[in-house]
Amino acid sequence: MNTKNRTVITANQHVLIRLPSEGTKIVELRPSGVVSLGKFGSFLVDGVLGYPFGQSFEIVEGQDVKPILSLQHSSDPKDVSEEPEGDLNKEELTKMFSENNQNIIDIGSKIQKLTNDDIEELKKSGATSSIGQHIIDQMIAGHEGFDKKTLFSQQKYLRRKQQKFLRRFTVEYLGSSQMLQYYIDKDLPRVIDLSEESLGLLMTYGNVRPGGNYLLIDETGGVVLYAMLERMGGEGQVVLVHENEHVNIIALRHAGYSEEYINRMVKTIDYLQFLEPENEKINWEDKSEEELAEMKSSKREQYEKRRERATAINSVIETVQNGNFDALISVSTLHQPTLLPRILDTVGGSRPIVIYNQYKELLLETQHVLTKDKRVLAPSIFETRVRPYQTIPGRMHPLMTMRGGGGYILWGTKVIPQEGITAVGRGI
Amino acid sequence: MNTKNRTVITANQHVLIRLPSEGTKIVELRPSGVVSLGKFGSFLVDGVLGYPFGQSFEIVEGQDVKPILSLQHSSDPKDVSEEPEGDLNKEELTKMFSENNQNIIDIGSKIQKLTNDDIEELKKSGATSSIGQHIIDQMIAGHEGFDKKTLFSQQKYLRRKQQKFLRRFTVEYLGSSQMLQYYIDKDLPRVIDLSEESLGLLMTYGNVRPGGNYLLIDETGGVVLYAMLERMGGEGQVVLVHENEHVNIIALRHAGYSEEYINRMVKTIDYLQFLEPENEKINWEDKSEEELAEMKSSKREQYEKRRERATAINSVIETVQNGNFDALISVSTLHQPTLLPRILDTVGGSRPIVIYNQYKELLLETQHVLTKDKRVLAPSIFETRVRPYQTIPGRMHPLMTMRGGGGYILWGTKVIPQEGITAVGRGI
Amino acid sequence: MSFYAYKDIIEAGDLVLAFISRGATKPITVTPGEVLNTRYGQFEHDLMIGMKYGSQMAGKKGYGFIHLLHPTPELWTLSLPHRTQIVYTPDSSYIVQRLGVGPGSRIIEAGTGSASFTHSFARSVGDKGKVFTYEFHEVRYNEAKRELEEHGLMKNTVITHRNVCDDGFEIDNHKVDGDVVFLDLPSPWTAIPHLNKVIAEDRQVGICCFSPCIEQVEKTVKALEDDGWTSIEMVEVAGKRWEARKDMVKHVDDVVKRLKDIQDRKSQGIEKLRNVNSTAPSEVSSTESTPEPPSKKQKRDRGFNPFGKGTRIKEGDDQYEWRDVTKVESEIKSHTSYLTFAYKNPNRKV
Amino acid sequence: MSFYAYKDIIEAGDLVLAFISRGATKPITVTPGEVLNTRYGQFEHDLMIGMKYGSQMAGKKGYGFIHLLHPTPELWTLSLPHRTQIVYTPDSSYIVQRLGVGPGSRIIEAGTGSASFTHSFARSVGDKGKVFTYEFHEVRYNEAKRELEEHGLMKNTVITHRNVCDDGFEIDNHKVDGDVVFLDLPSPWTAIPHLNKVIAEDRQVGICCFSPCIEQVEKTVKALEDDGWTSIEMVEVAGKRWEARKDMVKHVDDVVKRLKDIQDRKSQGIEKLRNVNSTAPSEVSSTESTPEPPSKKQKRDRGFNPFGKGTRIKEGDDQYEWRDVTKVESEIKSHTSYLTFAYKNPNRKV
Repeated sequence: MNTKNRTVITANQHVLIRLPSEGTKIVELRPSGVVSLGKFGSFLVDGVLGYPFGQSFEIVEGQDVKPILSLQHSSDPKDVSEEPEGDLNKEELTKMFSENNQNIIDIGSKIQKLTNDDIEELKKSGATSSIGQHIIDQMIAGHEGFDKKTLFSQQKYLRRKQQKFLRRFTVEYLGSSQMLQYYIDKDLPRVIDLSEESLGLLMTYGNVRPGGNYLLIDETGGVVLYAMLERMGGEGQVVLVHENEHVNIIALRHAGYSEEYINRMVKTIDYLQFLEPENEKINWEDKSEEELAEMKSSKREQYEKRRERATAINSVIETVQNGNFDALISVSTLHQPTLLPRILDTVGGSRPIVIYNQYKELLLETQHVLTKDKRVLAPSIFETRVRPYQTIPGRMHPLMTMRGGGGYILWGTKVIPQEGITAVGRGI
Repeated sequence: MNTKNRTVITANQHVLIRLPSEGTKIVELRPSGVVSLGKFGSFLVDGVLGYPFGQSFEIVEGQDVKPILSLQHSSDPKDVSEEPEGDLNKEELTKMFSENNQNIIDIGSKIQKLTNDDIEELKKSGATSSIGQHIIDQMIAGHEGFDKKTLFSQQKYLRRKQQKFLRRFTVEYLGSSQMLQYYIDKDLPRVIDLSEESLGLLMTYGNVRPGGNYLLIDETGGVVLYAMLERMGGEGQVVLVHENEHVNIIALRHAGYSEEYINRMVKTIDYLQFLEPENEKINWEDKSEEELAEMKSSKREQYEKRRERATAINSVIETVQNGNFDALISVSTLHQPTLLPRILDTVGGSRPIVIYNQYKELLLETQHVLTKDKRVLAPSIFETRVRPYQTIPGRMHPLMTMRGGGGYILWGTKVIPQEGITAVGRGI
Repeated sequence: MSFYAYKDIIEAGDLVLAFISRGATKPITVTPGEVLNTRYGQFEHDLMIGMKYGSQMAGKKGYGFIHLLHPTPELWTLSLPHRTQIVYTPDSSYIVQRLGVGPGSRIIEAGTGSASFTHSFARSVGDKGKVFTYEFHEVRYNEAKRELEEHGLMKNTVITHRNVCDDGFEIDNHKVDGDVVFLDLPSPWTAIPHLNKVIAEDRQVGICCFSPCIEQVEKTVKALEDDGWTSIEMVEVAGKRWEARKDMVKHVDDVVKRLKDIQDRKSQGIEKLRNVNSTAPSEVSSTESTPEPPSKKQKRDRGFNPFGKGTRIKEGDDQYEWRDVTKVESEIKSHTSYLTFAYKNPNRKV
Repeated sequence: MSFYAYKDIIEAGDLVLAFISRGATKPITVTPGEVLNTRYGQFEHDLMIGMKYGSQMAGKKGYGFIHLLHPTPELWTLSLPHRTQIVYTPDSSYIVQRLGVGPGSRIIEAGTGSASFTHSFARSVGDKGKVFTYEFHEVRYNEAKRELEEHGLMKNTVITHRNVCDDGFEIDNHKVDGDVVFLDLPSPWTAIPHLNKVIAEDRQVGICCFSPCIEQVEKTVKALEDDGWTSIEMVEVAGKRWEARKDMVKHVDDVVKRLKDIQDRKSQGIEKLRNVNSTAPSEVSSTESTPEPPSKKQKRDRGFNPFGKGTRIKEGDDQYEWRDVTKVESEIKSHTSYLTFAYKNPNRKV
C-alpha cells in the first residue's frame, strides 16, 4: 500500500520547499537533519515535523523555525488581525508616501548605493531572524529616490527585496502538480513543455480514477505516471511502454512509494515486446521439485531470478494481448501517426485516447490519420492555457509576462467500427 | 482627388448603418431617398444629412428621425444628465427588484406568454416612436417570472429585447474597419478570415503611409487595398497583382472614390505580366499625325483605346521592372513559398515584407523558405487577438464568446545579402 | 453502467450516450421495445442490448449510424443541454489538478448547478472520499438529486437543498470535514465565513471560487483575506478546440498557365465556344491528364482550371495538392469565469 | 533618413538601425571616422556611407556581419531599451486602425513616455495632420523632445511639458482641435474633463485610454460616461510571436530495430566492446549507409542509434526526417494594458 502521509509533514518523506523567490526545491526530510536553502539560510528538519503540509515558516535563531501565516506574512499565525498588505515598514512607507512618480528618475541600479559586497557583509554579520529585514532597511536607506516613489511602487520594491532576502519557506506535499512545477523550473525539455493545466486535462480526458487499467506512454521521466498513481489511490494498474532497454521513471525516486507498491501498480513493457509479443515471450518451464533440490544454492538463486523475470515479462505481454485498456495516454516524442494505428486495438470500446504533444502541427498530422482510421471517434485538438493575475486590491491585472507554450492534447474515443455501414450525410 | 467627406454625413455617399442588434448594413444616401432597415423601420435620408458621422438616431414618426445620444440612450442628446444605465423602465425594474434568482425557474421560452403572432400584430398596429417600447412593455407583462429576476438579469433581458425592437441606428463613416466588419458579418471567407486587429497589424508592419509605393496581393475583393488607400490619403501608389483576367476590387464600389482617383492611385497587373514582363509588353508605335488625320473617327477612337491600354500595361510592367517597392503586402490563398522567391527582388532594401494567412501552418512553411533564402531578415509569425469586455459597472468581464480565428501575419525585412560573408555564431 | 468504472457489454437499463454527431450526443436509458429516432435513422434499443460499448450501430433501414458510448463525466458534460451554466472541462480539470483532488478527498461544492462538476468530483474521490454538494434553487436541486440517484453516484455524494450563504454548510449526521471547497455562487464572500465550521482542522484546505465578474473577485479576495486564507491567486483558464483541415495548394505557375490559356483561347476565338455545350473541353485533350469521370464531362467548359474553381471539390481530393492546417472553432468561449484559489492551514502541529 | 519616407543610400549623418541579432538592434548616427563594435565584429561608419539601406555588411576582419536598416517607427520600437513602458505594436496598430487614424488626423497623446507611439502617429497623420503630445516627467520630456527633433518629426508634432491632469491640454498659439485622443496616464479620469476644451466640435472624436489595472478601467468608464462619451468598450490585445522550427520524426520501427540491436549485441557479447575504442562501429558496416564524416568515426559506439541520441545534431540535418513546427516565445507578454475606447459626438448638425 501507499505509505505516504499526504496531510502532515513527516520524517523520511520527500517534500517540496517553496521559497519567497518563487523558486522550488525537493528535499528529503531526514530526522535530526539540516536542510540548506542556500541564501535563504538552513533549518533543522525536526522543527517542521508534525505541522500540516502547506505550513510556512521563518528561520528565527540559528536553524530554528517558527510557523508563520504565509510567505507574505511575517507575523505569528495566531495574530490574524494583522493587516495582510503592507505590514512591512508600513510606517516608513506612509511617511515617505508621495502622490505620484513625477520626480523619480528611473535609471535603475545607479540609484542603489548599497553594493553587493555591502550586502554580503551584512549577510555574514548575523544569523538572526531580522537579518533579511535588516538588509532591506539598509537598502531603503541607501536608495536615494525611495521617498519619491509612490506607495505602490515602494511596496513593489520591498516585495522584490523581500523575495530576495527574507528567510521564509513553505513545506508542501510533493503532489503531481508540485513535481511538475519542479521540473518546469529546472528542466522544461524533460517534461516536453507540459503545463499543469495540460496535465490536468490529460488526467481528466483520460478518465483516470481508482481501479482503472491504463496503457501509458510517458517520456517525462515518470511525472505523468506519478500524476496517474495519485489519481488511482492504490487501486488499478498502469502498463507503461518504454523505448529503451530500461524504463526511465526517475521522478518516482521522490515519490515515497515502496518498491512493492510500484511493482504492483506499474507494469513495464518495451516496444519490441509490445509490438512483437510472440517473439518476445520467454519460453519457460518450471523445473521439477527434484531438479530444484539438486541445484546449488547460487544456481538456485539465479534460477529464481530468471523465473521471476520470465513470469513478469510473459505476464505483461499477456496483459497487452488481452487488451481492453481503460485509456491510452501518450506523452511522447515518437511519431504518433505511425505508432497509434498499431496499438489502438489494445484499448477497450468507448475508452478515451489522449495524446499530448508540444507541437500542434504534430497532433494535426495525427488527427488526420485517426479520422481516416475510423477507430477513434471525433478526435479534436485541445489547447488550454491558464493566465494568472496579480490580485493586490486596487491593482488587479493579469501578470505582465508568463511562460509561453504548455502543449496540446488530442482527445477522442476508441470505438468499434462496423463494416458496410453507409453514412447519411457526414455522420461524424 | 479624394472627394469623400470623412466627417459629415453627406448625400450620395455610401455609409455604414449600425443597428441595435449589432448588425451592419452599407447603404447609399440618395437625396430625398428612403432607407429601409427591415424590422427596424425605414427613414428619410434628408433627416440624417448634415450631422457628423457617428451620430445615432431614433425613428420617431413615420420615417422621420431625431438625434439621440447613442443606441443605448433614448433621450435627446442635450439632456446629458440622464442616467446612462437602466434608463428604460427603471421604475418598473426597481419595483420588481428581487434580491436573487432563487425562485426563478429557468425554462426559457415557455415563460414567455406573448406569441410571435402577438408581436407581429403589435408591430403592424403602429409606426410611432414608442412601438418598440410598447412591444417590450407587453412582453414584460407577459413574462411571468420577470419580477423574480434580479435587477441585473431584468436589465439584460430588456437590453436583449431592446436590441430586437427599438428603431434606432447609427450612421458611421465607411472606413476600412467598417468595410471589413461588414464583410466579416456577411461573407467571412471573402476576407479570408481577416480580423480588424490583423488588418491593423498589416498596415503598421507594412509601414503604409502617405506617399508610399506599394506592391500588393489582395484577394479580399479590395478590402485591404481600401485600408491602404485610407492610410495613403491620396499620395503614393499601389501596384495590385491579380490572378484572373480582371482584377476584383468589388469593395471599392462603395468607396466613393472617383474613377480618375482610383486610376491614379492603383495600377493593376496580372501574374503573367508580372512574371513574364518581356513577353507581355505590348509592341506599340504611335502613328504619325498624318496617319491619324486620315483615320475615320470610329477607327480613330479604337486606336486611342488600344493606345491607352498599351501605354497602361507597358507603364505598369516598367514600374514592376524598376521595382524598389516600399513594401510587399500579401493577403492571398496562393502558395507563398513558391511565389515569394520570384517577386522578392522587386522590393527595395530595408522595406517590410508582410504576408497574411488564415493558417499558421502555411506561414510556417513560408518562414522556413524565407529563412533559407536570406533576402528576408528575421521573419517571424505574429498572432494578434482582441478580446472585448462587457463594461457594465459592477459586472465587468470579458464577453463570454467571441469569433475564433483572425489569421496570422509573417513580417520580415527585405535585405541585400552579400556573397562570401562568414557568420560569427549565428548572426541572425 | 457506472460513472465509477467501465463495463463492456450494454444491458437493459443502462444509461448509454448515443453519439449522433459532433455536438449532438443523446443520453438514453436502454429500454426493451423503445426506438431512438435521429436524423440519421432509427435505432432499436432491443438491438443495442448485448452490443459492446463503443460500437458503431447501423440504422434500421441499413444506412445511417450512431455510436453507443459509455458515460463518463466528460461525455456527460458534452451531452448536457445548455440549460444552466456548466463548469466546462478546461476549468474543471485544472481545478481538480491544482487542488490535488484525488481518492479520499472530501469536497464541498456549492451550488450544484447542472451537477456536471459533481459527477467529475464523485468519479475522482472514489469510495474513500466524499462529495457534499449544495443547491439553493429547488427545481435544480430536485433535478440534480434525481440524476445523481439514477447515475448511481449517491455512494459517495450527499446533495442538500440549502442557501449556504444564509444557512451555512453543516449537515445533520455528517461530519463534513472538507478539504477541497468549490464555490460557484453569485456572492461567495457571504458563504466563506460559514466554511470555518465544516472544513478540516487537521490539514490544509484548498478553495476555488468561480465568479464571472471581476468585481466579485475583488470582494472574494477581501473575504478570503479577512478569514485567514493565504496564497490567494486568481487565474483565468482559456480552452480552445482545433480541428484538422486541408487547404489546397495553389501554385502561381498554374495561375500563369491559366492566364496564358485565356489569352490563347481569346486569340483563337475559342472564348466564343464558352456558351456552347462543348463535349470535348480543351483541357482533357492533353495526353497527360487522367481520364475524367462522366460527371465532369457534363460541366461547363472553364478552360484550364487548375484549382477547380466553380466546381464542388471534396477536401483532400487526390486530384489536387493539399496542406494540413488547423482551424479553431468559429466561435470560441472567450470567458467562463475567474478562478480564485486560496489555502487555509491549521497553523499548528496536528 | 526620415521616418516619413524611405531613402535608398546611406549618407553621413543618417540614423541607421544596425541589426545585430534578433533582440539586438542598435541605433547609430553615421559619423565619418567612427566604428561600431559588436560581438560579431567591428564595422566602420565610413564604409557604410554609400551602401544601400538593407545591405548586409561584413565585419572589419572579413567575418561576422550586421544588416543596415532604415528606421521605421516599428523597428525603432524594437531597438528601444526597455527604459520605460512602451506601447508595443500589437496594441498601437490596433488603436490606429480602430480609431481610423490616417492622413489629416489630429492626435492628442498623453503621456509621451518613450515617444515610440508618437513616432507611429507622426508617420501616419502625414503633413496634413498634427500630433500634440504631452509629458509631465521632465527628464523623459527632454529626452523625447531631443529625439523627436533629431528624427525630424517636429514637422507635424508638438511636444509639451505638462501635467495634463492638473493643467489640461490647451497650448498657446495652437488650436488643438483633436479628433483622436490617446491617454496613457495613471489616472486618465482626472484628464478626461480637460479634453472638452481641445477636442473637435464639428466631428466625431475617438478616445483610447491605456491602463494596466482593471480598477483604473472602472474609474475611466465612469468618467467617460459622466462626460458624455458613448459606445464605451474595453478590450485587451494579446500579441504572440511564433518561430518556425523543425522537429525530428522518430518512427517506432526504428525504436524496435534499436531494441533488437541491443538484444543481438547482448547475446553476441558485443556489449563488452562498449568501452573499448572501436574504430569500426557495427552500424557503418551496412552497405546502404552513406560514408560518415571523419568526426563521426571518432564517436563512441552507440550501436544502432536512429535518432542520433547523445550526439550533436543540427536542426534540419538531412540525415534525419523532420516536421515543420511552430514554437511560441518561451516568455510571452500576457498583459500590456486594458484599452478603453469611446466616442464623443457634437450631436448637432455642423
